Amino acid sequence: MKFQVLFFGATADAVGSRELVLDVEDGATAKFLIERLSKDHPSLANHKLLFAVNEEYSDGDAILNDGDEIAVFTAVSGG
Amino acid sequence: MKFQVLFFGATADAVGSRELVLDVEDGATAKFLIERLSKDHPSLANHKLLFAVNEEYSDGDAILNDGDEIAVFTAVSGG
Amino acid sequence: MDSNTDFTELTTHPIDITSVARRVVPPECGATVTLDGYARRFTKDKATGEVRETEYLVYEAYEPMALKEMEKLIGQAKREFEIANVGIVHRLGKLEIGETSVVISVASPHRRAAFAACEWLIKELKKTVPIWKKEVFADGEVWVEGEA
Amino acid sequence: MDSNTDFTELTTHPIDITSVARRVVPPECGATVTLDGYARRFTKDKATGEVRETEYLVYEAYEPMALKEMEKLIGQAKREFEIANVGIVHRLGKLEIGETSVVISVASPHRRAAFAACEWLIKELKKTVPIWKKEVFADGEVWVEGEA
Repeated sequence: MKFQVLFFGATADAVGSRELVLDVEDGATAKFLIERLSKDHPSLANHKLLFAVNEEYSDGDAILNDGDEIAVFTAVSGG
Repeated sequence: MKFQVLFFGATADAVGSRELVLDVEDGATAKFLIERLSKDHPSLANHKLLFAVNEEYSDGDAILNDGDEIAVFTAVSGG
Repeated sequence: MDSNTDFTELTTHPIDITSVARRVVPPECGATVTLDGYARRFTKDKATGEVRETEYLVYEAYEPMALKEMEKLIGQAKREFEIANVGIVHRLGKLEIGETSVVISVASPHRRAAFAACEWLIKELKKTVPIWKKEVFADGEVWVEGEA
Repeated sequence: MDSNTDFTELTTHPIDITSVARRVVPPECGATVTLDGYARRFTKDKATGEVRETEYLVYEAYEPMALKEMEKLIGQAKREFEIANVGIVHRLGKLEIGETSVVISVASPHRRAAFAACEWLIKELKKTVPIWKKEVFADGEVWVEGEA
């Protein structure tokens, strides 16, 4: 299964990229995805992470579907 | 004793003037002043009137001093 | 006035909300709350319930006293709320429908105080500041009398 | 959106408060409450209490989701408060100190609801709308992480 994964602000800095396409096995969750990313980008673990799936907030346990757009970011600080 | 009396909005319309100089006996109050004015301008009595003496709110019973600036107006409606 | 960024103004010119809001900003604050009141097209007669269409408004003030009363309100607001600066500008003369009649901007370190103070200031201004509004209709006009 | 005078925008250009406040005005309302947030010069580090001087800010958004979340907030505000129209504009990119980062304008027939809704909207925006702020200091920079 392929996903587009978007990063913003602190997570984009940690990953060194604003967008990755990842290929993972069926049944993977957003949390699983982050665990895999954290191996290559350990500073991700310094942040409390939030997830969105297809532009909606999601907890990290939702099972992903092929083609989902995932976003991984820290608690928002707009305003 | 001479006073300058100022009128605004509805009271200026009722009196037909924005400013009058009135001459009354010592010890006169703002209410007394209005009673005198109401004889010539009876429509003043259609309004609940407020008073200011020297740019400060005052009740109508305060005794006026020579040279005071009196203002007579209806409840305010700015904003 | 406690601070020289507080201000009160009466003007016969159109009021620019942005410039009022910007004049109250001190460097240690992050938010300004602004009340923008304007001439509405439709008003309901309180006695009859009838809705009338206003053509334009005229505001008139006892100018020196109005400025004093606005300054008193600012002083009182700064004692009662944790706010930094306040600006109040009221328009006078003829206003077309939709034009701004009054702007009150309050800057404070914490948003909550700015909201509370701004709401208090407009409520008090409508009760105490000697300014009067005339509503002009197609078939007549009336000086609005407040409830104080 | 229930009404086509509600609006949400993300922009890299300076925000004009007046034009935001004016776009929400319906003819039956007489007041608009506007929250204007801006880049402050001094910020206190929540952990250390140390006050730092910011040189400038950078805001970044997950743009389509940020617009959706702002629209959700407007929908919810219009269900919970008696308000007519809401406009929310958030600035993105680099902001100099003192520049407006966000404007929320709420028009309502009764002032009280506009104050309450505007205060609720900025509180919720800071919790849910995916926008991030980077503070840049003379000696470093930090992406601010919210409390949600």
